[in-house]
Amino acid sequence: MSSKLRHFPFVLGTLVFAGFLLRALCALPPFGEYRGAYGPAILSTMEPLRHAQQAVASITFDYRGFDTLGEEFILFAAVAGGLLLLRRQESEAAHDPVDQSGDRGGIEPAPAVLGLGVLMFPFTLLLGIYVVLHGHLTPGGGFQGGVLLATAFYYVYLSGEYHDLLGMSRGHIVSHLEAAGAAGYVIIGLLALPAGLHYLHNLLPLGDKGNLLSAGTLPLLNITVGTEVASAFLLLIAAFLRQVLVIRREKKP
Amino acid sequence: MTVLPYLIVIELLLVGLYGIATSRNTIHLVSCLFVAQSSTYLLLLSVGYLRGGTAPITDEIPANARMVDPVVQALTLTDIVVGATVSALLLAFALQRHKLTGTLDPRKEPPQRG
Amino acid sequence: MDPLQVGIFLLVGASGWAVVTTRAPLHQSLVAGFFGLTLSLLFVVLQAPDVALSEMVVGAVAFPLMVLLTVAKTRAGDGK
Amino acid sequence: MSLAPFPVITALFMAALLAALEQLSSRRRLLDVLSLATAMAVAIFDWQLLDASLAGTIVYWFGDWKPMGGFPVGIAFVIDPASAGLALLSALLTLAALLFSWHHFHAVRTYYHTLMLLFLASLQGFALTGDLFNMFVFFELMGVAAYALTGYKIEESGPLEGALNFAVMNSVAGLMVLLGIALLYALTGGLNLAWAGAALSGKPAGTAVSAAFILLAVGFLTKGAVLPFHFWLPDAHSVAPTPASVLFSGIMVQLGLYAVARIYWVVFSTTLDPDLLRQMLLGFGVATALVGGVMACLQRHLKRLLAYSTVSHSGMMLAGMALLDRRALQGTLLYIAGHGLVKGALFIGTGVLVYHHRSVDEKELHGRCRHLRVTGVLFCVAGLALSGLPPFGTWTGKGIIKETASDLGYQFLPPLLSLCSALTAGAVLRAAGGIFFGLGHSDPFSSSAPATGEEGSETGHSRGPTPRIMLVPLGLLLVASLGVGMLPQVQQVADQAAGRFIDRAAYQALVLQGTPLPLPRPAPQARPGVTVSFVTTAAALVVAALFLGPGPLRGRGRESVKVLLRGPVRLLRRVHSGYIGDYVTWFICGTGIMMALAQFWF
Repeated sequence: MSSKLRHFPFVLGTLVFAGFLLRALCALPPFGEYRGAYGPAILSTMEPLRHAQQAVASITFDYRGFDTLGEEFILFAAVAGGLLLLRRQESEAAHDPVDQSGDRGGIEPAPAVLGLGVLMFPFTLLLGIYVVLHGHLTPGGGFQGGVLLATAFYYVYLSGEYHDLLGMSRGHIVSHLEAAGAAGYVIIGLLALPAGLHYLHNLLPLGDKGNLLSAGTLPLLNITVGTEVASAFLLLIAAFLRQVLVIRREKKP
Repeated sequence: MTVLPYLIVIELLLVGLYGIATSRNTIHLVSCLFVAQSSTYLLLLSVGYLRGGTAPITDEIPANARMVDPVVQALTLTDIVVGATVSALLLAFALQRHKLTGTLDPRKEPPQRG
Repeated sequence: MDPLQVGIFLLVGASGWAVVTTRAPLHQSLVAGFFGLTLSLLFVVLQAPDVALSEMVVGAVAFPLMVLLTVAKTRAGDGK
Repeated sequence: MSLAPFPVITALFMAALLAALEQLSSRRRLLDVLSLATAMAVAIFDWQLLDASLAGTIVYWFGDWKPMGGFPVGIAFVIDPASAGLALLSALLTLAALLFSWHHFHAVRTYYHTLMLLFLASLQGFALTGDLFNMFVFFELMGVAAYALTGYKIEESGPLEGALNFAVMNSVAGLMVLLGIALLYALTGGLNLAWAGAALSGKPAGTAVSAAFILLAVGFLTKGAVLPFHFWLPDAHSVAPTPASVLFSGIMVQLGLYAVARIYWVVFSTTLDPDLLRQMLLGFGVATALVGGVMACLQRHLKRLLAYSTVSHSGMMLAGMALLDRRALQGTLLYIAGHGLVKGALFIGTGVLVYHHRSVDEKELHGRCRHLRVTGVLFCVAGLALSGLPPFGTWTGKGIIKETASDLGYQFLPPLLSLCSALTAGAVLRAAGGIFFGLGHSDPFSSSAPATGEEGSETGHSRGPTPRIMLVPLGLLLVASLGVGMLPQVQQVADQAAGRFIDRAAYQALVLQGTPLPLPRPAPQARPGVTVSFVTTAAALVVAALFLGPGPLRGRGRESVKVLLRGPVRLLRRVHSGYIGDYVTWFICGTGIMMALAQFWF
């Protein structure tokens, strides 16, 4: 289709679609007036039944924990797929990229950037760990904390030490951690089965509401997800990074 | 005024789809998909919003406080992860295709048609 | 709806538009980062701190970072 | 201890385990054995579940979150014979695909096996779940694994392009599903299918309800490759590695249709007007079947030909489902099983060609595969089975659909279905005749574009005879398809599945209250007639002969026929432009049309 011809059906289809979608959305309860049964059912049961205070975490890891298992494996599949796709093509040089100073646009990291990186690394690392561990108490959790953890390692890159970073992410430790995080979730779910309970039943001692060790398996699941997510993002972004480094090295005469 | 959230949802969705339909660059296309995807986050959260409600965390909050719906928030969380992972894969496709053909334009010589 | 919500909704709509109309991928990744930020702001206003935090780490950091890296790679390739 | 969660979690756990085997030096065979064992275990679990579900539908609440006062707060697997049967089919096809890849498949590190197992897990979860959002999660897992498998061969631009189109279209479809979920959640306050159905029942169909259904349907019909949403399928299926194509065409597409059927019957069947919905879906189904059939005849890239035939057959299944009738649904379920097994066999047959000649181009391979006798014969048998030759599973399935359609007063449907079957099977037989027996020569309408002939990297060296282990799954799939057609037990199971499928009240009572209602009484079973099926098969042979032998497409008549057909053929080809922007445009148009129809009618 020529590009003008392409616009006409698109605009027409869009107008029809948008009109009816808007009509449908206006038939919903108005914004701010929601009265569904699901939310209240959870808000009223999570404290007595699970000693939990964070409804979103309770839903993600307890009431609808099976969804999160699937979600974790979506990320796992994306990492397997991403690494598969970003493997080196046969035409590309078979050996690893070598760190060459001045490679990155010809600029050495400014001292300020280096300082910032060094400073931010432990800070972000701690923040990530905190967010993972307190996922069942405060906003955040395994997923958000996991990405923060991965980000922490990218401050290492910012401060110029990306050789270390690549070396680390290529090693087996990270991919093992990733697999362990994913498998861990499956295994924690299995714990309930010998007791004659259903899969993913939250059977650990519930503890006191508001404590770090409370809400049964929630903190444990948060940790497994945090591990998986942190290593997944580390692997994914390192795969992209490696692509950039390979080509830059090739450009050098 | 209460229609505004829904209007924005539709706007993001259609603008994103328009971007995909007319994109001449795969990386641009992925960002457009990201915009279209965010319309679903917005719709889910708007659907579950309660006027004057607080975040669904019962720590230090009067017992009879109104809270917004936590379920849609959990769904949105999942959705965000899904969106990010798909974007990563799409970028990987774009990158490798660029290596082979030297172009990011999806309209340039699609190898299969008809 | 209070004016703050209205304002942020409009901001999100406008920045979403801006992401699509910015055709240069490098600039677009920055605009997309900004869009992610406004989204997470909106989620805070909608009382969804969990979602806001994820949108912040994904939409404003991880996603633009991946786009930036892809742009860097494909640009470097153009020189061939 | 209930087996319900095991099909999914076994596959997920093994996927994680395989990924961790990375640094083992001699891991290839270990990976093969472990993944085969996993697929086998999953198949056994599914078999047990199917067996158990025949006595009564199984409801399994994850985390023991049983409904509180009738409101489902957790996620449930609802396992009835239909869902267990589809899960079993997907496990069997995975088993066949993994068996095929045993020999010389070029596996990169551990990724191929990991992704196949994740794909298997997603198919299982998608079929078994009774929760709308959980369905979406498995939909996306299926997607992510499938995109990566499609783009497996990064050394060629075709797979990358196909995977990109696949991923973008399916992500847009996912968007629509999620918008539909949000609408339905706003309307009913729940995500469980049974709950949503109970909350909607008795209410008048408003714009919001019909929009929710259309959004969900559009999303899943994209997976099901129905007409304006089907463009991604040929691009993706024709470039994916053979084992992945087996799963894509054999079960993934059909699960999209299954989702639409499930959501309609459990959630919307009391609210939407069935007559109008029937007409709409029938229209889309027939159009898909026709376009797919014609496009299949125009291909010379064998995998792409098979992909278009999948489009066509998906349209036929949609038409069968759209009759909204118990017996037609029984036929559709049988047809899904019969077709999936045959299509899997055909893809494995092309995989053997890739193994020997690194090409799937009909023109290039013409007459070069005479030495592959076993493969040739099996391939032809599969081609005949595709047309619905008795006693294959395709025959019972399609026969039942046709007879029901006539009974319901849709006289036009049986001849149309026969025509499309003849077209697709004719195209396959034409290709087989040329490739394996050297009949005729290049066909008059072959395109020059899609056949790149670069199929090198899938397998290693390829001297000597075809390895047995490649032919075993090919033969087994055909035997299984024969079994689907011949065993009366299969027909009874399909009848029970269909009866359970459309019984909304029983489903709701069981899921929400835990009270089992009496099972539907088995309907009287009769074998569909064989005459029509033989006629269809003969027609397929005629189509193949038209292309291969002397006739109107050859000799003097040829030019005039060509001139006559050139216009429509060129139009069809240009519509399938391979450009993602066009696909999205068609997607929006199709959604707009469906929305408009739904809002004016329902």
